[in-house]
Amino acid sequence: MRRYLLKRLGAIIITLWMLATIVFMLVNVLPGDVGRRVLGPTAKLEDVRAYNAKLGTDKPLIEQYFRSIKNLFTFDFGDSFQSGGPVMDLILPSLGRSAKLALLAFIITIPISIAAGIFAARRQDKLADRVVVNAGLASSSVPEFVTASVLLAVFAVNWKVGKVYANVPSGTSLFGQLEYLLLPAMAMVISYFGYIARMTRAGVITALHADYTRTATLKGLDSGQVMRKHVLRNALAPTITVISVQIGYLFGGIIGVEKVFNYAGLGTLMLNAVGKKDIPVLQTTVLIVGMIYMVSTLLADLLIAFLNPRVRLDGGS
Amino acid sequence: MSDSPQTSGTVPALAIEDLQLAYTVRGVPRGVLRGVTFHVEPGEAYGLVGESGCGKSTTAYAAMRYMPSNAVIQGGRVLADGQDVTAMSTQELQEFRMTKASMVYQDPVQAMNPALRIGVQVAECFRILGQSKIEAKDSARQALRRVKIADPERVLDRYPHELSGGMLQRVVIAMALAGDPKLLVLDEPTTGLDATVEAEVLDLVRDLRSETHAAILLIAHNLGVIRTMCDRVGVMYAGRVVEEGTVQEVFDNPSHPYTMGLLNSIPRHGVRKTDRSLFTIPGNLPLIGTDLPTCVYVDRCPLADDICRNEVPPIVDRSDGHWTRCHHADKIDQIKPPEHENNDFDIGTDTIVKLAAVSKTFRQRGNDVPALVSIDLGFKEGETLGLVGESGSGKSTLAKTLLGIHEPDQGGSIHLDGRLVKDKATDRRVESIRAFQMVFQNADSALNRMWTVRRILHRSVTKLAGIHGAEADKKVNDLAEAMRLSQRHLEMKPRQLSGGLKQRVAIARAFAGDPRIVVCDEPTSALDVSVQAAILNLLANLQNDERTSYLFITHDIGVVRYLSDRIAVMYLGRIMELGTTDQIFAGPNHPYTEALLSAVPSIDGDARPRIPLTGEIPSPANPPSGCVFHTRCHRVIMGLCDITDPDTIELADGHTSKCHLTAEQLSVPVTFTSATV
Amino acid sequence: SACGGDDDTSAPAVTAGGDDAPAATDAPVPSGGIQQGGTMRIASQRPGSPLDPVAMDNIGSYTPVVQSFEYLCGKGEGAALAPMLAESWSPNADGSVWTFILRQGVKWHTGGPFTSADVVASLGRLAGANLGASITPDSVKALDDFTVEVTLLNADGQFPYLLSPYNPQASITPADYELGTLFDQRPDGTGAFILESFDLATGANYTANKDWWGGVPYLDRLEIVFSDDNATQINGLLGDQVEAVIQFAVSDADALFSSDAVTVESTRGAGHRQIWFNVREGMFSGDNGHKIREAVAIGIDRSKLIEQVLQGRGDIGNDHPIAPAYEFFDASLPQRERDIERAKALLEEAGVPGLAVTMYAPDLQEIALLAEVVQSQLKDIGMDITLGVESTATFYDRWCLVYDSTVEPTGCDGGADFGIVDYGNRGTPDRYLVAAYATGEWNSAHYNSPEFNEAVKVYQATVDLASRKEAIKLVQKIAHDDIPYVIPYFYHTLTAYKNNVQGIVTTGLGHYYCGKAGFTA
Amino acid sequence: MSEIDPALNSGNAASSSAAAGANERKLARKETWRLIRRRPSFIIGMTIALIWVVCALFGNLLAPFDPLNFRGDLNSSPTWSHPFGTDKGGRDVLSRVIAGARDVLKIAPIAAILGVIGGVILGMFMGYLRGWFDSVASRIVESFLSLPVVLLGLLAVTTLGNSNVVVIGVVATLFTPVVARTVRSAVLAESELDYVESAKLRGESTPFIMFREILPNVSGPIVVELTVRIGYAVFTVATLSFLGAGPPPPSPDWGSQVSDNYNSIVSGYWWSTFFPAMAIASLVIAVNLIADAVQSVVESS
Ligand SMILES: Nc1ncnc2c1ncn2[C@@H]1O[C@H](COP(=O)(O)OP(=O)(O)OP(=O)(O)O)[C@@H](O)[C@H]1O
Ligand SMILES: Nc1ncnc2c1ncn2[C@@H]1O[C@H](COP(=O)(O)OP(=O)(O)OP(=O)(O)O)[C@@H](O)[C@H]1O
Ligand SMILES: [Mg+2]
Ligand SMILES: [Mg+2]
Repeated sequence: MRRYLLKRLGAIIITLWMLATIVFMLVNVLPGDVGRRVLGPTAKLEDVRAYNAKLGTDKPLIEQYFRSIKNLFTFDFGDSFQSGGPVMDLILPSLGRSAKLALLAFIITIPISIAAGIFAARRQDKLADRVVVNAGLASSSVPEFVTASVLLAVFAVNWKVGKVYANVPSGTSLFGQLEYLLLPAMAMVISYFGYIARMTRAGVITALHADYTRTATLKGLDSGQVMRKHVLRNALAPTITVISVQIGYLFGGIIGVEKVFNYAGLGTLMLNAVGKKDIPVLQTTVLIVGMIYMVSTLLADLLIAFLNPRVRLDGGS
Repeated sequence: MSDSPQTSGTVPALAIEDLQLAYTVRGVPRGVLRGVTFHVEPGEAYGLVGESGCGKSTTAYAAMRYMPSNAVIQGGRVLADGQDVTAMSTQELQEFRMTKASMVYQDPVQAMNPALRIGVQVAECFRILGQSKIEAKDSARQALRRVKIADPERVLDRYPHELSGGMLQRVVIAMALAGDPKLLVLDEPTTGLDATVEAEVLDLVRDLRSETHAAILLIAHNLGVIRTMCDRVGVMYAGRVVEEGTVQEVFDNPSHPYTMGLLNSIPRHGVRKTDRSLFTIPGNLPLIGTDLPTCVYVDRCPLADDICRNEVPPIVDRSDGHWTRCHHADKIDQIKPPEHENNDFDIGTDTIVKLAAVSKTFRQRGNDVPALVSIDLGFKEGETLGLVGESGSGKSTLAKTLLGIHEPDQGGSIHLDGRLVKDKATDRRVESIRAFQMVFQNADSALNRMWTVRRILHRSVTKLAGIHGAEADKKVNDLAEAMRLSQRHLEMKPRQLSGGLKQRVAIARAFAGDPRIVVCDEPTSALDVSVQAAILNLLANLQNDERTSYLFITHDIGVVRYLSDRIAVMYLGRIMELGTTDQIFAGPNHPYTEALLSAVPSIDGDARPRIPLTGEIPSPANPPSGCVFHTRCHRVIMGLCDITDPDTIELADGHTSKCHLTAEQLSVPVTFTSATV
Repeated sequence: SACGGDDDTSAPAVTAGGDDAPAATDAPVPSGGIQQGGTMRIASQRPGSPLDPVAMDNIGSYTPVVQSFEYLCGKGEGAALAPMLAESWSPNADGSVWTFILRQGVKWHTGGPFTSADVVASLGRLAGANLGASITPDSVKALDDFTVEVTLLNADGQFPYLLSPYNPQASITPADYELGTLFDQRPDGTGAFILESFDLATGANYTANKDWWGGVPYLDRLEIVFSDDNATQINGLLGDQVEAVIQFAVSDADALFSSDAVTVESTRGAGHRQIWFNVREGMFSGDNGHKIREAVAIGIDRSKLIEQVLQGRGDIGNDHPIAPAYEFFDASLPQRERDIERAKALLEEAGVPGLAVTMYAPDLQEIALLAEVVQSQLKDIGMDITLGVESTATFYDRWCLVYDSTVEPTGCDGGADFGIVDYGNRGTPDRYLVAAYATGEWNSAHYNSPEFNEAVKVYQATVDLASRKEAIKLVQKIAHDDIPYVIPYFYHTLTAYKNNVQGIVTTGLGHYYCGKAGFTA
Repeated sequence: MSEIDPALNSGNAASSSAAAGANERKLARKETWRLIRRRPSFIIGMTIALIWVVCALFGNLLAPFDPLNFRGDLNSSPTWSHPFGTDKGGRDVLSRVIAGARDVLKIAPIAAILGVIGGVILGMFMGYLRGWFDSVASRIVESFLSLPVVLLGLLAVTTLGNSNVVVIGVVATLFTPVVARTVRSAVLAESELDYVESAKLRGESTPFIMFREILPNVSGPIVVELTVRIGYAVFTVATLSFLGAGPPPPSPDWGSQVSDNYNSIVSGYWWSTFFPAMAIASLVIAVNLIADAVQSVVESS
């Protein structure tokens, strides 16, 4: 187990390094040098030079590259071009907000979609199953910004249920926060319901057809016990994987929802950083989202290993 | 349609009466069971045999009323202890499964929930009987002890993947016995297990049977298993029992052409390839849903005539309780085995392929796994060397090393016609590549699913025979003919072919060039006995014609005896014994061979003392000191065997053994106490 | 974005003052109905650069800063200036020396008194930056604690505009405020609101400055809520999460026009879109080029454009940058009308019937829509226009063509022969005339007419309305006749607030003052 | 299909012609097709998709009005002459939705196909060669997967400009690692099979084994991946346009229509957003329905 963990962590570090390299390459093909980009097209040459010298962006690319990798591993992410302050001061609160929203969305999505998936699997090929499968398909086919806009227009603006801006004013009670976060969370729920429900369904169907389920039934267990004790534990592995992958996306992929609800999460931050060419912010957020993705897939794998000891043996030690 | 059931005074543990069952496929119900009738008396062991797909499992699951959702019972009854299983409520059914009837399945690894500890799964059987957690845990411990698991505490704490197949099957049996069932249904409980493990599981079932007096319905492919385990046997064909009687009667005096075919396809009574070809049954089992109004076997029966085609065969009583359903039960002796096409198995004198000190060490997670240890072997032209040994003993590794799929460790060498060949197949010269070919166990995986048979053969011909164009086309046709594949088959993709045909294609491919040695790694273990016989005949005939050498790997002692000229016995990557087939079967043997041979259940009904192999096979990564077999040896001499690795000694001319014991010492029979695991 | 070119660092933002009346801002006059108390939330664009009062360059950044930092001169009625930190100012005879009398009793948020030292230091900082062309650090002298004298490098009759909100970087900061200090690091101003917290992600919160020289503000608190586009700002207003949205594009405002809960104010202004032609070289230059330019100018249907692109909220343009909203606008110049036949004929004459050409434009506010409508209208005269609508970043990058730090910037010439670019609202047209329409750094048309430059000089030298009116006539006419660019319209800027909001003062540049704002019952 | 046993029945049924065999092969392919075609999800999906394909091909003939031209009232609600209403530029929404199909169908399938080709090649090498190549490539693939697709897209479009070619290139590049991962695991499983070993024993070259032996056998997952990817491509392009990084105007592509108009929903002008949004959804759903059908048939055969 420890070996496995170490191996995975090593892989994560290497992946992060690659990620940093990719991002470095991407931002360095942006036209114009950094100082020029930040100070604008009419800034004086000497100012641009001074700015570049201050940031070190006048050095050869390879040197900048090594410096940026070094900074990454020393947690020195630099200052934002937009705020002038440390990048982390911008990212951490946004990260927190994104996490809060993602958490709420997950708290709603996971039970609903897993329940729907199980429900459908137990009625495989019956009407109820088709309804769930196709509703899932439809819900994950509508881009989340569309769902978000509709929810916003119908609920927040027309019926004054929920808020137009999802940013929660400080000091709002936990329950009061719901009013702000529920609509964007619902947009995410609708988008992810389909994936998770369909995955769960597939996993449950596979497990229902497995030999051990037969054994359990022939022991004399009733179908509820079979489902709870034998099927679910094995069926949830693919679901967990899907969820873990979605976590990464929830932090950065739901830019559309954040944009519609003017929510100051990581998505908005990134969108802004792209627009304003705020490279330090961009680089760091990308790395953080990548890290979240990797850590959540690692956690998912560990959870799967916990649920299914066979994986534990295959994967490590 | 109805058979006349045997009537008796007591209520049978299981009585299946004219059961007709169909599976709905694409909306159409297709008949699988066409009126199955038999019964199992309390305490009796009843065997059910028949080709794959004839409906054995369907019958077994029907007895438990566990059927796929597309199954439809179209008629008949299933009575368990007098109660109609098909009419039970959900509640009653649960109760029935808990306490009255249990089942043991093929593939115990799949049958256990991989995510739960053994303890949880066993205890669960007792929990549903109403026991408290602590009671159930205790009962679970006892249940494991009952199935002769020596260290239940440890096993209860394990997950299924941490236990061997044999151990798991014991656990499944323990779970099956939890409710003290009156009926135990075993569906191929030992298929896929090693012969030695199989023997232990069967011993266990036999012991438990006398202890619990449960009735047993045993389904098995292996007729030897049925013979040694059952009182009565029913032979099933196309969803019908066609012959029934005591095992002696049926196995020694088969009265149905089908039974006859099945039994005679198996190399029995020590028959060798030099004696005669094997029986086969032509054609295939009819597809499910086929309309079979008269005799179900008529299309494949060598005795079939107009009456068979027009009239339902009557039940013909042969002796007390032994009946058959055949118009021509009395003409059964007319069925004769086929003759060899050419009968001189001529073995050359020169060693064509030689392995010298070949070792193979895998690296796995940082550990060295020596899978082969210093193997020396030679093959003569036209000779078959049989290779046997428990699972994991290194047979396939030896084969693949020979073929250049695995690279042997430094120091070993492989020679072809006295010339050293390169280690890796991809480095070998064309002639060497062509000289070494292989027939795999699983033809499904060995043939490219997306290629037609013609393309497969054509490609092999161009690469292995080095010919092109029209010449190659002709060679493909010739090959096909030699393998008895039709032109039609040539245009098919593998999945359109039956298992036997696929294996023929694989053999054809191996023979596309002019191979000097063909490795056959369990080429028939996935096939029905009759198809196996056809393949063995084909291999024998090819060898006869082409004077090819074989390295023949198998678990089936009967098959290896039939086909091999010499036999090597492997254990933990070492050759423990090597000799001619006669030498190996006559003994005296290496203790390992002794144990291995004693484990084989005989169809012929001769009882041999079983020599149990105690404990599990050690991991090759960490082999025992001294003689690697000493941990499981019944003749172990502590202080010697556990310290010194024995040399290979010659027991007789060309008969070697890697053991401290001499031939004389080995011929003394051993007595041993019944061992537990 | 709310103010055309002001919202992007690379946009051709021109921020200078003039002495002439800009569009009238119909700021609601504080009335007796305003109640004490309350929190006002205003949706604003997110700052695009650090809140360095001296270096900030976009509306998103001005907005939070000006709530605390004030100018010497404030915004008065219309385009006039009003006293702010300076109570009065006066030039010497030729306008080369200005004396400012400062307001007494003003306190910094941290409690210290505001004096001439602060002004001297602030202007000194600006001499190295934004006001470099007008003053040096030595130009500013404190005559006493509350009198400052500024000696200009060149005489300028309109200098106070450069020390007013029309030049947002010119705010007065404490004497020891180091160059480069960010507002959110040291929010120590004199204004009506004291910064409480600032978060680039969400917004800025202020409490009222009870010691404000203008009196105790009505509001207790002010919250600026950041968002990235007009759509979310407007949604916020409709969804009751903000009380006001200041200056937004009409293209996003549909929802507001139909809402009863909201008052929308439409302000005429000088902000416009310029369809430029490269008149120096290429197909649009020379006599032939003039024909093509004229064909385009009479090929478009301006009223329809205003209808479709602005929903009627704009003044018709006549191909010169003088908006009808300016007091001195000369209406006597005949309005160019659509004439398809003649346009076709002109193209024919120029030898390019069915001319195919690419028109570049940034994807900003209504500009993409404008480009599409122009494209479809010019189809009627046989022109086949391919659109090169690009993200603002791409567009301005290409437009300004200064990518590296090895060359001195040469200005933004459009990088293309034909395109549309945005100009934000200005209090006076001077900067348009100088920077963009003559030889300045935003001259994408490469228009360089000695005649025109002379006319502009004459206009700039004027001191009274009548002479200015007279001077502008020629400016308008030359531009109109030469057609280096087509100006289809001057758009109105919109401000919307809840019906119970009063007293927000908007500057026409996108920022606003809330010192006298509040809620009615 | 029955086994002809040599021992007793020496191949009398063996002499059917090769033509019959070819026929059989065709039949097998037809059978797969038939199975796919029979699925209701395929029929529905295909119908919807075909409608959009027709719109893409003949949009200019079908559209009642010029999708780019301005006429009539702004924001008029659906009427008989404008069944989908008009947008804030007074353009006919129906015509724009019809015309928008072309942009999507020009970009999404090409991007998906390119991505799948790239993914297949990469995945093939990773799965077959394994070793250091696989380790390095896996890390790169993993780092791409850990990035939000949309963000990478935005970044690339900002960098390279938003032409159709760039959008196609970006989406294809983003799909390559995803597809590569699927193909890799299919190839890994496939190269465990004995036919690969048997090809080696025949002395086949590595490229031959990869592309002639293995590739056809992983075509199932590849076809599934392709259909699924087309759906994602539609989705991704729409999202990129919504965020301002889609195909450039005046293309009436659905994503930018939604993006341009979504804020009018609050004014009650739902139609100018609703219909393009539904167009996106319907096409994604259609492609997914097709993918579902293909997948279940491919996986069950
Ligand atoms: N759910 C099902 N739907 C359709 N056909 C089925 C189903 N289950 C089994 N069959 C078919 O019914 C026939 C009988 O199957 P069954 O499993 O009873 O055979 P068996 O005698 O146990 O064979 P084996 O020795 O291979 O286990 C086979 O042809 C099988 O393919
Ligand atoms: N690629 C490999 N890497 C590591 N260990 C291996 C590898 N292949 C085989 N082994 C190990 O080598 C030993 C011999 O395996 P091999 O497959 O040769 O046994 P076998 O006799 O063919 O068994 P079976 O009868 O089950 O086919 C086993 O312990 C196996 O785990
Ligand atoms: Mg079976
Ligand atoms: Mg093997």
